[in-house]
Amino acid sequence: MTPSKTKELALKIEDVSIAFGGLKAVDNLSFAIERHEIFGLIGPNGAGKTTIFNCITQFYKADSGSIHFINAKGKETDLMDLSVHEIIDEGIVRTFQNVELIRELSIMDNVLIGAHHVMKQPLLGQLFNRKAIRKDEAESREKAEKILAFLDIEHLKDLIAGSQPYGVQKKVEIARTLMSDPELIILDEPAAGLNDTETKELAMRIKQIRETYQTTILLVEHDMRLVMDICDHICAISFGKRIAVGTPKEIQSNPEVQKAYLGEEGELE
Amino acid sequence: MANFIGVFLRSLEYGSFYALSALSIILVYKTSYTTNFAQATLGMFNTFLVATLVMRQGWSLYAAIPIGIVSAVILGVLIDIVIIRRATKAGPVGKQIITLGLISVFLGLTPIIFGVDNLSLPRFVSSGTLTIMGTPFSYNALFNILFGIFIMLTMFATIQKTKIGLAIRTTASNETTARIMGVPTKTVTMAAWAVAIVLSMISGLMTAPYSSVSLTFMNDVQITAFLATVVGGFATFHGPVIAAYGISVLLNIFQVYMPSGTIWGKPLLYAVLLLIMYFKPYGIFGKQRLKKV
Amino acid sequence: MKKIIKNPYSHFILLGLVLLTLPYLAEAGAIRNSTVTVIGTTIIYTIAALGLNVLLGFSGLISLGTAGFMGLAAYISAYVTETMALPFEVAVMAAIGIPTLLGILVGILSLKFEGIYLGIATLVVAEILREIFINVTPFTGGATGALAGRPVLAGTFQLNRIQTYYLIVVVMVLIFILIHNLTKGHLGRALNAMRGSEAAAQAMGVNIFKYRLIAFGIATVLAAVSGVLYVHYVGLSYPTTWNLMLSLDFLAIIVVGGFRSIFGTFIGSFIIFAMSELFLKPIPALANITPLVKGILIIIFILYYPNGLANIKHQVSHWLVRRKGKRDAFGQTKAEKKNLTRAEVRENDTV
Amino acid sequence: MSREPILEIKNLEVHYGPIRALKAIDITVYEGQVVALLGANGAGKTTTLRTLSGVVKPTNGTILFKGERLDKLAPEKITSSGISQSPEGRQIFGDLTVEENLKIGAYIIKSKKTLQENFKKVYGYFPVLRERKNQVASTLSGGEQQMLAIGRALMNNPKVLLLDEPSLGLAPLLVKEILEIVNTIAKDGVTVVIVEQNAAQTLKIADYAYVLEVGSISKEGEASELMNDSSLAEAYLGTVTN
Amino acid sequence: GNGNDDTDTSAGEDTGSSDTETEESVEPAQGITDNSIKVGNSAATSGALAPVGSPFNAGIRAYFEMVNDDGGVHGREIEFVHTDDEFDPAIGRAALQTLVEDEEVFALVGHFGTPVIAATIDDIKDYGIPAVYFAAGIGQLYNAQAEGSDRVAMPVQPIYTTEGEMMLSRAVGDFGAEKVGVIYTNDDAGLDMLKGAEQKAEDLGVELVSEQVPAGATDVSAAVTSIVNEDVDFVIGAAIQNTIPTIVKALVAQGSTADLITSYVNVDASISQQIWNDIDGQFDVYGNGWVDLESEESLESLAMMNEWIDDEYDNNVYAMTGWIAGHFFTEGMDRLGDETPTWEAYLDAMESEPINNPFGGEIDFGDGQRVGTQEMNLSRIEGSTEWVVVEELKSIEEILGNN
Ligand SMILES: Nc1ncnc2c1ncn2[C@@H]1O[C@H](COP(=O)(O)OP(=O)(O)OP(=O)(O)O)[C@@H](O)[C@H]1O
Ligand SMILES: Nc1ncnc2c1ncn2[C@@H]1O[C@H](COP(=O)(O)OP(=O)(O)OP(=O)(O)O)[C@@H](O)[C@H]1O
Ligand SMILES: [Mg+2]
Ligand SMILES: [Mg+2]
Repeated sequence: MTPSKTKELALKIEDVSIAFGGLKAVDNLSFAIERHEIFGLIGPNGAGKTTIFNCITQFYKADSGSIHFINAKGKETDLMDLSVHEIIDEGIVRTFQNVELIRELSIMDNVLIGAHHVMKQPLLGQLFNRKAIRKDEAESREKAEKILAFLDIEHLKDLIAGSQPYGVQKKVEIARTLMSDPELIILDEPAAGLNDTETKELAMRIKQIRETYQTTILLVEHDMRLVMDICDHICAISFGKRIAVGTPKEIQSNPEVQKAYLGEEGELE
Repeated sequence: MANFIGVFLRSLEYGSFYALSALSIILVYKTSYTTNFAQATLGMFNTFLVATLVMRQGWSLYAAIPIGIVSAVILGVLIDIVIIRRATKAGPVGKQIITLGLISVFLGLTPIIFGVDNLSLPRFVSSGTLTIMGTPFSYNALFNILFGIFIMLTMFATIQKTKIGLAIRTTASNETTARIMGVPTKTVTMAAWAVAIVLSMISGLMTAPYSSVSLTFMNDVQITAFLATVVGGFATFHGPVIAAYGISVLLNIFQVYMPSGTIWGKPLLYAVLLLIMYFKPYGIFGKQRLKKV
Repeated sequence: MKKIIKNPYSHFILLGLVLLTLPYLAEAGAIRNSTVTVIGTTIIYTIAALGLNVLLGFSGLISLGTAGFMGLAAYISAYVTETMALPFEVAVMAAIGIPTLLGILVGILSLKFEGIYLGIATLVVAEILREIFINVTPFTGGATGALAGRPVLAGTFQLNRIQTYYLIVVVMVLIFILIHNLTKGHLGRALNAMRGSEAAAQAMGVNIFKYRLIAFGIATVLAAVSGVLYVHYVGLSYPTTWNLMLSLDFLAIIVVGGFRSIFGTFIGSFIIFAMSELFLKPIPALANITPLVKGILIIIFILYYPNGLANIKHQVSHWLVRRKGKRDAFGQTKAEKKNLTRAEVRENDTV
Repeated sequence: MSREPILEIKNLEVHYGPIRALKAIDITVYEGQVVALLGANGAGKTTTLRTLSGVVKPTNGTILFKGERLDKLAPEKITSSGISQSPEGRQIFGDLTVEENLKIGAYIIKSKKTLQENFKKVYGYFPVLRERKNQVASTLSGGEQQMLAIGRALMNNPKVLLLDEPSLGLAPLLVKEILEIVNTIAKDGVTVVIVEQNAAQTLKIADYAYVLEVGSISKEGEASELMNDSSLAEAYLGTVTN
Repeated sequence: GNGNDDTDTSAGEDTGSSDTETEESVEPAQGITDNSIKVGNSAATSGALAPVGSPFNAGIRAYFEMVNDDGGVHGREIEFVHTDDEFDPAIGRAALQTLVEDEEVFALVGHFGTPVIAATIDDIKDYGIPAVYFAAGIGQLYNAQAEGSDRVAMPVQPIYTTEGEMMLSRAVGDFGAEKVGVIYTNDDAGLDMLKGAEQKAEDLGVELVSEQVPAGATDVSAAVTSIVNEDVDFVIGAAIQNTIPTIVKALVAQGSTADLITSYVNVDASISQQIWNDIDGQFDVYGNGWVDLESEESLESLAMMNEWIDDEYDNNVYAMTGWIAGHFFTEGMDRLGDETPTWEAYLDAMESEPINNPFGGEIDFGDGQRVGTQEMNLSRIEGSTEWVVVEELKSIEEILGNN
């Protein structure tokens, strides 16, 4: 489970800043993520974690700095040149802090949306429901079922997403990311609203995802047990600035992190 | 110049009609989160009532107006209780179509109750003309401008000075949560419908003396009022009002001063409004709603 | 056999076949002759409404300009066939092509607008078109409107009234099938995603710009097809026909019938455009109050079927299953669960 | 602590259509107590709170607030009588500013002075909200929104405060702070009903707790007792070891 | 009409029109039995046009009731069927089909409204069914010498273009105007009247300025301003129904003093009532008329109508036009006498000699003339419900001859 020794980089964030009015939400932030690692981003509320996710996925355009992604083939892309919907083509896919599902559709249909960019279907082909299209659809469905089974929610696939408990909805979001054959999955507070048992199970799933789907994972989470348990590296930020990067152990014992974020006693042992 | 003053003042008068209707639309939009396409029809219905009392029963206009207001309020309350309140699952477009249904209902009902003939209505100020810089201008027109502005200022003051404004905004934003905060959203919505229909009727009472009380006499006013709400922005109350006056002035200027203005003035106005909307998609006074994920 | 029943195409084709029998029924005296004409017009309106359903139901984009685009196509087709005396097929291409280009232009504008702002912006476009219909007399016939005859196919086959009706039914079935194909798969999901959560859609690679254009494109193509059929079936494009009330009627169709439902669109169209003619007016007690009755019915339908009459079929199956279905741990059947969740989740629609 | 029941839930049953979300539960809350509702996802915790605040109407059973029937009242009446809620999913008014959100929380407060005091109190608990008072609420960070939701519930001097997962999305330090705030409030005589996923920490500040399991109460007891109940720990609370 | 060659064989076959084509046929046309004649119309009896459509239909019905009370026409009672077409061409076209194919009426009496007439006129000709009286004055109905199937359409009301010519001729002939302003609505009535006025102005070499207002507009002040600025001698209000009071009131408000003439459609107490107080002597308002309310004959007809019609529609002009429609149809039937009532025979009877209008004047359909009323009188508002005739019925030539 340790990151590969070669230390291939997957994502390079360099000197990224963004301000809203007078507020510097992200302030000259830099960090780098190695391929195939689980990387945690932590920090107090309003530190800029979601904002940096939004910058990576181009929902926000950073005021300055650079964000580069190096894919499995070694091709480096400046993400800032892309628009939001092109990000997934690079293999980067995310979930949202406040679940973003199509509430009135079934779980299956929600998950299938994740396959949007891998299904290159011409409009005319769809219009006439060509055989190739039907095959493509059937394959996607099969794939979705596998993913749902992997996340233990296959039995719910025909139910309407919007009336499911929060925990299920979060899983659907994760399932949706897996449909797109991602190289980098970005998770924003995946354990929010889960109880301790469920959080433990989620931790295990995230690790499994990395193995099964051969991906890199970047996550924000306030549940320290989860973060410390599964992350290879952690970056702690406060007021948009980096205060520490390191292994969970290093971060946990970092006095600055304790002061800004964890609390003095470092409540977990 | 005299000519221009005349054009300008007349535009202001019509501006008042549009502004009152626009306010009516905004009130309903902000509380029921729907565009009330029946605004003109409901105004028409109550204007018919007043006109019937005046023309057929020989009442004085001033005696008939309170009856009209009572009827408008009752209508607003009924519409809210019988229909809008039950339409919680209908969604905004569904509610719009409910207002379309209301148009049909009141277009059907009006001739049954008031007969098929068009009626007319006397002005608020029956006579007297004043000459402003060489242009004749009736006291009634002046009254319409001032009274319209008075009503609107009273409304603004009520909304600003009391919690009503906030209550209205939260009702539109998230009704359930507003109720948890103690906002009596049902009363707010009901009152908004009642006031909205009263405003439509006042707009109708002002317009009617210049045309006639027919089933469709307010349709034109409504379309302009819709444009005003969008150009001014649904976010504020003052935006649509100012836009209503602006549109009225602009339309008349195009129509009077442009060659073939009465033919192409309106399409030109529409094109200009489209342009304004393009650059200010949330209205001149509206702010872009920020989206954060 | 079961496969045929399940195949959605067969449903559309079946509906088409039923509709094709109407002229025979009329001839046999089982229904009125005019019923065929009324249903023909209803189908024409269904086509335009279906376009709006793709736009609003799937993509969440509202248009109050459907009537304007439909009218534009009607005028163009009348002009090309009558004034320019060009073949029907040429007219069809021009009458679909030009409005669609305009529709796509509006689609570009639409990126700026949301909800009711988009609604009114499209209304403004339609109002400009209406001023043009009235005032550009050489092209539109002005206030008396533009006349057109029934279609002449391939320059030789002059269709009569009944044949034109057959043509309309066939076009409807084809469009139903094509729209079914488009919306049940990739495109439909992308549009759904765009409506449900623009952010999620973008993150999943949906190009909002492109899909908004596609949605507007489909809506205008269908409005245009509808306009062409209208003018050659009704024989006249009259300028005041293409007003806001007609656009609102199209909205009413999809609300009453059901968002995202092809059959719902047909049912809605029937309620809005045929119900009065076929059921209310023939009843003497109602003949004089049809608008009142129609209005009340619309309101009642929306109050009791907020998700559209197309959902009656869920209700029926709910009811059937309830009588003999198995109940799970919560004491509910599968069908119940499905209905319920459908009803509980509020439409996330615009405006 | 007085032994007057302030809230009495008897035989409460709630349906969402045919779904039976609560199956005849009984809960008694005494004045000044902090009562925790625990349980797995979908157990019915939120439903209980929503029924208390009147948003959901029970199909059966009664709720008494200081001896008076509550279950038939409209939500706004319930709020006026002194019950305040920080709902699940925050439910802030996204297009209003922070300050307006707080002001609406104090909708039932008539006195200007009390209003000012409450602003001061809430800004005292969450200084970031004062800094952001003119920011449009939907652009707040997740945690800031959560603070706003809690702050808003505190704005009308409630007698009973209903908190639905108040720690959701909050940083560890703040979670502790929130729990401390709850403690302080309770000391001031406010009764608190709190729903939390983080059972261990919640039980630390709670007096009494109920555990819900698919719509029924499977366990209840003094918080201190429950904390040491190992079967419970394994089944619902995850392995909470201290 | 461009759709003339659009033959509708399948529809024609089962309608009985073939009866009229086989020469020695003794079978009566459809809708006729030994003791009844079925006729019908579709008209807008709901919605914005109901104030016109409802009294119009009541007038037709009242006339037939009177006839039936008197034993019908040669022993046949007239049965009148009606359906509301909502002023919608699509509904109107289906309604026509209901009437002709399902109800199998003998003739259409009082076909109503421009859009419906325009959409159905070719169908009517294809059916070959007689259509007496059109409640609209669109140019398509005008035909100086109708032949073949064109003969079936028999307009009675003045054609709007004719009226436009008439109004301009009045302005020049009766009022000596040299510069005429036209305020017209952007509907068929306004535009056609403008067209007529423009033609005549060119013939006569007088200056004409025109401004458009939307039909049913609330704010017409800009158009009025432009006309007032032009300092015209005389104003033509080429607008019908709701719009004309709006125009008059705006003219008053802007201090116009030129006299105004408007369409016969507006010559009704309901209109004078709406503007009498406003005009207040500032200028005179005239209206064309094709019925002469002051003649003995008219007063008798009016009294008769008031006796038979719902009280609600007493003295209503639109009801009077319905009454006229009923009269014209019945006149043709009456002339048939014992002859087998076929469509062909009916048309011949209608054309055989001019038909008197119960409210004055006459129409001649002879030699295929389909030109509507060509003579009009002139009346002036002299009280809130008073239109007083100031000039008797005259043709355009007669008016200009005065000059
Ligand atoms: N669009 C915006 N406009 C104004 N301010 C914004 C906007 N987006 C974010 N902010 C502010 O930027 C700061 C960083 O927000 P962000 O959502 O990144 O925080 P976060 O680290 O994810 O916090 P949390 O853990 O609470 O979710 C916050 O103070 C927030 O209020
Ligand atoms: N609006 C609704 N429509 C239909 N079913 C609902 C609705 N709200 C809740 N439910 C169902 O009621 C049951 C109880 O839900 P509730 O939200 O009370 O659970 P909870 O204990 O708060 O769970 P969580 O920990 O996920 O917040 C669940 O099965 C849920 O799916
Ligand atoms: Mg965040
Ligand atoms: Mg919950």
